[in-house]
Amino acid sequence: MRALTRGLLGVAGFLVIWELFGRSRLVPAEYLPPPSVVGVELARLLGDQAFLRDVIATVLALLIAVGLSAGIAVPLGLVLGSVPAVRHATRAVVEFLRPIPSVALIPLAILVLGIGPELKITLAVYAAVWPILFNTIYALDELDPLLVETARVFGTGRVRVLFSVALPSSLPFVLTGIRLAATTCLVVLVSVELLAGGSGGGLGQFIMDARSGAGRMDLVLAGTVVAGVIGFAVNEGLERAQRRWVAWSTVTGGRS
Amino acid sequence: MTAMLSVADLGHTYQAKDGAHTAIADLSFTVGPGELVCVVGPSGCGKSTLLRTISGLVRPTRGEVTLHGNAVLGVPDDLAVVFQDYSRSLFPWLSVQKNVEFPLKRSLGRSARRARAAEALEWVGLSKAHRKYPWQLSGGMQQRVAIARALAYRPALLLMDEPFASVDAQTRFELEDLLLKVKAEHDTTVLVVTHDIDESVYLGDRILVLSGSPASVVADLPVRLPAPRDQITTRESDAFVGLRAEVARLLNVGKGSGEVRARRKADEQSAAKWAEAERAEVSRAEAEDRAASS
Amino acid sequence: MTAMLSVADLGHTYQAKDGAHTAIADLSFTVGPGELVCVVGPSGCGKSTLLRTISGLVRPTRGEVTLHGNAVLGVPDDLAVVFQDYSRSLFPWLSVQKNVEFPLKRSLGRSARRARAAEALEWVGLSKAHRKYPWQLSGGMQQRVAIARALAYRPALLLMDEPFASVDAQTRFELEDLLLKVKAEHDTTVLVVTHDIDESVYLGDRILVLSGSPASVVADLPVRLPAPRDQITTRESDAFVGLRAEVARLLNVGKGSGEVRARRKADEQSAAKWAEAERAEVSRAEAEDRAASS
Amino acid sequence: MTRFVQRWAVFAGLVVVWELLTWVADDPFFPRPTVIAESAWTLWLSGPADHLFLTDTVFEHVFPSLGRLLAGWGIAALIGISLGVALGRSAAAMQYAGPLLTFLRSIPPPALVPVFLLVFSVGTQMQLATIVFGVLWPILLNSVDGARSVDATKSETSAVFRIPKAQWVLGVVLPAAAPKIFAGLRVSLSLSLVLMVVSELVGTDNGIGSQLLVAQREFDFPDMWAGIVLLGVLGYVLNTVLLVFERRALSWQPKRERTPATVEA
Amino acid sequence: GLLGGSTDKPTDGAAAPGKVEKTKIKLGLLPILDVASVHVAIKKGYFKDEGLEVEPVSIQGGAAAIPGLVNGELDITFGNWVSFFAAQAKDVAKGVDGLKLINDGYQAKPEMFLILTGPDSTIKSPKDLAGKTIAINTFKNIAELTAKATLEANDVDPKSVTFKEFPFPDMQAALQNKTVDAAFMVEPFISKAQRAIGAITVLDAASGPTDGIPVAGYGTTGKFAKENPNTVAAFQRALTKGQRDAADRPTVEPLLVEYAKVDKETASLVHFGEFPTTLDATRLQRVATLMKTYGLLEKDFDVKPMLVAASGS
Ligand SMILES: Nc1ncnc2c1ncn2[C@@H]1O[C@H](COP(=O)(O)OP(=O)(O)OP(=O)(O)O)[C@@H](O)[C@H]1O
Ligand SMILES: Nc1ncnc2c1ncn2[C@@H]1O[C@H](COP(=O)(O)OP(=O)(O)OP(=O)(O)O)[C@@H](O)[C@H]1O
Ligand SMILES: [Mg+2]
Ligand SMILES: [Mg+2]
Repeated sequence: MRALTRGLLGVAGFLVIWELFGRSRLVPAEYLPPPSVVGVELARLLGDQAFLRDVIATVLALLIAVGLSAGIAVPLGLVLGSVPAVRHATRAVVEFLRPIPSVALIPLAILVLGIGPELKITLAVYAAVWPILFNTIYALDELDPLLVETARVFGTGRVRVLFSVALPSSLPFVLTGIRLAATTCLVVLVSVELLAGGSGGGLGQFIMDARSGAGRMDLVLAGTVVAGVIGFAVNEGLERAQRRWVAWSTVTGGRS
Repeated sequence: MTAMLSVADLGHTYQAKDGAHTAIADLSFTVGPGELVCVVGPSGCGKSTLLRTISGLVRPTRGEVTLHGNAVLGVPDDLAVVFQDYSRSLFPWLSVQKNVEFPLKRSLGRSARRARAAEALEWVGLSKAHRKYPWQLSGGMQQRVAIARALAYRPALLLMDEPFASVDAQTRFELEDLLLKVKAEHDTTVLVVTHDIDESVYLGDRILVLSGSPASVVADLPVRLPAPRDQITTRESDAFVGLRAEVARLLNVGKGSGEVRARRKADEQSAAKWAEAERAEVSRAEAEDRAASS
Repeated sequence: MTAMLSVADLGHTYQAKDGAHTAIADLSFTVGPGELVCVVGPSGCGKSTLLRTISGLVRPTRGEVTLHGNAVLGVPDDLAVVFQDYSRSLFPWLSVQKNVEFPLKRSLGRSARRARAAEALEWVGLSKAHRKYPWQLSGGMQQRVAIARALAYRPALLLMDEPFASVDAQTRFELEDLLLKVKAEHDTTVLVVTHDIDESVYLGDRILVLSGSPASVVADLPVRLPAPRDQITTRESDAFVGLRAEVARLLNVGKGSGEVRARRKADEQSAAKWAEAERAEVSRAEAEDRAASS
Repeated sequence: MTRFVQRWAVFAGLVVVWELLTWVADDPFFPRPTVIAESAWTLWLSGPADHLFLTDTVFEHVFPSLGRLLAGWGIAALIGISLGVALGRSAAAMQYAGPLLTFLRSIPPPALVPVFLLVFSVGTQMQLATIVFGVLWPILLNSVDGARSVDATKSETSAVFRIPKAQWVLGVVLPAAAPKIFAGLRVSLSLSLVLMVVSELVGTDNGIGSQLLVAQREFDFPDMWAGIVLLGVLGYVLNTVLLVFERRALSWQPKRERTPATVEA
Repeated sequence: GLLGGSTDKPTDGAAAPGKVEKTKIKLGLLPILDVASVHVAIKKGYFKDEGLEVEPVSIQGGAAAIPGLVNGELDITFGNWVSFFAAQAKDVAKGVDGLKLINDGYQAKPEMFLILTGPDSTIKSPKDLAGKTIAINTFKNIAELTAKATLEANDVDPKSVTFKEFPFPDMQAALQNKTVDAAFMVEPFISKAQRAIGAITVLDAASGPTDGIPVAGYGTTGKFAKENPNTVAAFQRALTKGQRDAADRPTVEPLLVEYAKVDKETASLVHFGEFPTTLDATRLQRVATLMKTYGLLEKDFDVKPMLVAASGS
């Protein structure tokens, strides 16, 4: 509870600074409307069916994308993290692929995937896989060998060691990777909606329309705030899971 | 008696960036089925390394370990280990009970597993802590969880690395008797590394005395004490006292012979030189400081 | 003798999701400057918790610890601890020497630090391992590094939690004598938690016997043995043997009295009930299995 | 050595497969690797000898982009690690700042471009801001996680010996968190290449990203693919350099290779 | 085609009015003024009258639209001529029988492509633009072409000018904080910038050599045109009606507020371009020529084969 009030205080502080900044004559209110203006616009939007449909489209795509990224990256990370040969063999390819920006892939992706939601979900997954993958691999590197040895000595097979020792022990850090990936997914989804259009609606499309039509910054920021809130909600959910599933790590780590 | 476990010409050298370190020089011994062998030897001589090679976690650089007549290449079946670093060998995300159940998953159903775990935890006096997590336990309790886990597994070969180091004297006695009882009941072969000479005599059917680093066998003493041992009467017996003195003497004498002693000598000399050099460096630095400040 | 350390009405209860656990019931004692007090008590009774409260790592839920007459709120100055979980208390990214030097950075220059570390490592017989990393050492060697670190720090108050648990008998003797020597030279006040009754008698100026969980003081025995102690003659003396028996008796007797015993009884009953229920559950499940398969 | 062969054999194999596939498909969107290599050659490596055979394009577009990339990543690393360690060690600070950071993290940079434009007037500054804002998060979050997960016994040891704040942070928290921080740095490094391209969507007339996007719009697919390959090469090289540092920084780790599958080896 | 039910009818331009082959059309659109006519035609039911159901799909410029066309994700798309020609010249759509142009969409008029500066700028005439930085929306596109052509016509060497890419919505801010010296804008941003910061026109980029230059239109693939001649014809007819009606301000203004999210005031101020009702090869060829001049096309390019002449109107 106290954590929540503190968090709200933090956000409130940010809003106050934004409000002051927006109200000061430093920047024209047109480009940076203060939260009071954006808030009114936002409240209006929340009653707007079309806007809500956009939001729902984005949230659904987000959930799918996060699920897919984790589903792909965690097992892959377990394999790459535990079989050095595979890791070395794929390193060149992986390091080559990672820096390729989604933006550059858009036309090719459209060609292959079409303009539907598959496009943005694929691009989001492409971007979000990396933090999970790397966090999984690094967590495995930090795995206490004695835990593995203990399991091996009691006749535990490789696969089970992977899933009942390596995975739980790296779970805290993997979950951090998933939290990172969740917001990465959101950012890419909205950006692709924003840059590629199509993609079956979504928050990004709303922002693009608001921007490219006539530069309605109040609408843009309202949409952005909603993106932030979605990100916060997803992150909070994952943090809850983290607190429940891996309570042990915070105690063994943070006891002081 | 055919050998259950046999260690032949075993040697192990750890490779490190700054030169290799030979932990085990040359070890050969055998252990019969149902035997309890205690291993004693100075700190850092290579006892834990020996257990690691027997359990197949480390491939020895020389020689061979055979179990039931088969060379140990991977981790053999039917083996349990209580590690010296017990606290790190417990899974922090599992409760005490789940930790004990962990190795049983492969072979037993849910309820059988729970019963075994409950039984083993009762043996080591931790029934009431079964729901706690390892970090909520004291050091000695953690060690007992590790012991319970190994016992619940009912291995054919049980390796224990200083298993009672962190428990109080009274509990230690109880655990020693527990080990003897379990061993007798299930005909388990046991190898116990211990620093407590009394314990080695009390527990062992045989005592293996190792030399200082790198380890080699100094003596392999049979313990001829009557079978149902008792903490009070056995420890008071003359045979016990005599053996205890013998082991203590061997451990001191065993601190080096021949080649090994020569090598240790060299090591010590170089170490002494390092300490000497450090000291010289310090005086120099201090002299400089003094010169600078005056 | 004025008290250097005084513990008054100390109590500590750990909070957990599934109920609280009282580790220390009510402890009061004082330690004079330069005194060496040994603390013995059954496993899990709260000794480590006691050391944590004295070192200011844990704020006790009840009572007070005062050091030099000041209440301990944070971690006091001039204090060193050898943790029971020594292997975790070493920094894996520092070499042995750097580990020993680490706490000296605040107060000493580079060369003085190096000299101190070299000296302390020589004391514990690890001169030649000074360049190694903790994971390259055996358990006993790691423990000796932790001891060396604490000694090199030259604290006014030294707290040691089963500091010699992982070293062999011979090394243990040497380290005991080392501790006595260092204590005498630097007039250090020392609190040693140990499970070895002989050790407590040999080392201590006083022995504090604690009851089983939750801890309370069962006895506070002065050790009246001649000052320069000797591993052989002291241990053979009648006074030594008598005291040892006394401590052993107290530890057994101390396993509960009055209220505490009643509470333990209740605990044990509920634990027994759990084990019983588990067993019943198992028979039920097995019966079902049989029914299903037939 | 074998690792080297392993790695490049797989890579070369994939390139060959790609060549064959594109040759069969004969799709203008997917030119053959040989064609791409040719484009790359004319774009970047056909310059005069006194410029090390680098073309003007390299000096006009590649180097400025690289500069911004490294600067952005460096700034993000600095902010991410220091802020992350601070937040990781202070539960209260994390409670205050956590939701706000999550909120900021979820904001898509393209939506903020107008705001950045206002706050950071000049082009490079704005691009830097975009890169920093985008790549900060993996470093920050992983640093928080790393700092938080310092083993309790180690923090107690430091507390007991009254290790001064600076030594505690530099000598205990950072080394303990280092593996996690490096995971973040590695993710971020590649991400900064991505954001370099994104940042060149607006307000530039030079840069790899802007070139790539122009090629894309002009349907000059070999050039566009050459750009993608260049990003891949840069990513690989930068990553390799970072790995060298990482190996050095984490050399204390016992046998980095000892993972579940290799216990017996 | 497998799914198109290949009728193999001769498609020599004017297909006889008949049943449309495909009733549901996915149409790529941008949320800009240029496509007002489509929205008019939808609103007034012109597509419905022809038996067509148009599903607008938001796209982002030609680079995204043409792959969409190629893989059949879009049936018809709006796009600027430069993109269509460049794509055709690079033979990007060779797998689907090239690109076909079916309707003209938008054509420049004076006051529509303006290079603006801030009110306090030292740039007073086109000549002052020499050596300055100008914001344009996309490199190598109609904006750059017309800007270069008109600069040259005003004796300014286009090579001396630095172009920087900014999306239209961001140009006003870039002008105001002097990130750029001038900005190439279109409506409604021109009106907005004039109203909000008092931006001043320096040069009309749709004048002189570029007077009335065609901007954008509607295209499809050769394959689609061949397989669905009636559909294309129907589309052409319906859109032509929309184009015609789009010239009428009162019809268009409320639509702008709706689909382009322009506020009412701005909507009432914007200058519209021309909405041509015929597709004319000579006119479009001007764009191709400009592209050749400024190096966007390597060879001469004939636009005529790309056109699918309208029928029945
Ligand atoms: N991973 C390693 N790398 C390098 N050297 C090692 C490693 N593990 C152990 N050693 C060295 O091998 C020697 C034997 O170690 P081992 O742990 O087997 O000793 P031990 O007999 O178990 O000692 P203790 O009784 O103190 O636990 C020691 O000198 C130690 O420094
Ligand atoms: N963090 C914790 N949370 C909950 N309970 C704890 C925690 N730490 C210790 N305990 C409980 O407190 C009691 C005392 O623990 P402590 O570690 O002080 O025992 P000890 O006397 O040091 O035992 P040992 O000799 O086995 O090390 C134990 O019953 C233990 O379960
Ligand atoms: Mg050992
Ligand atoms: Mg303890």
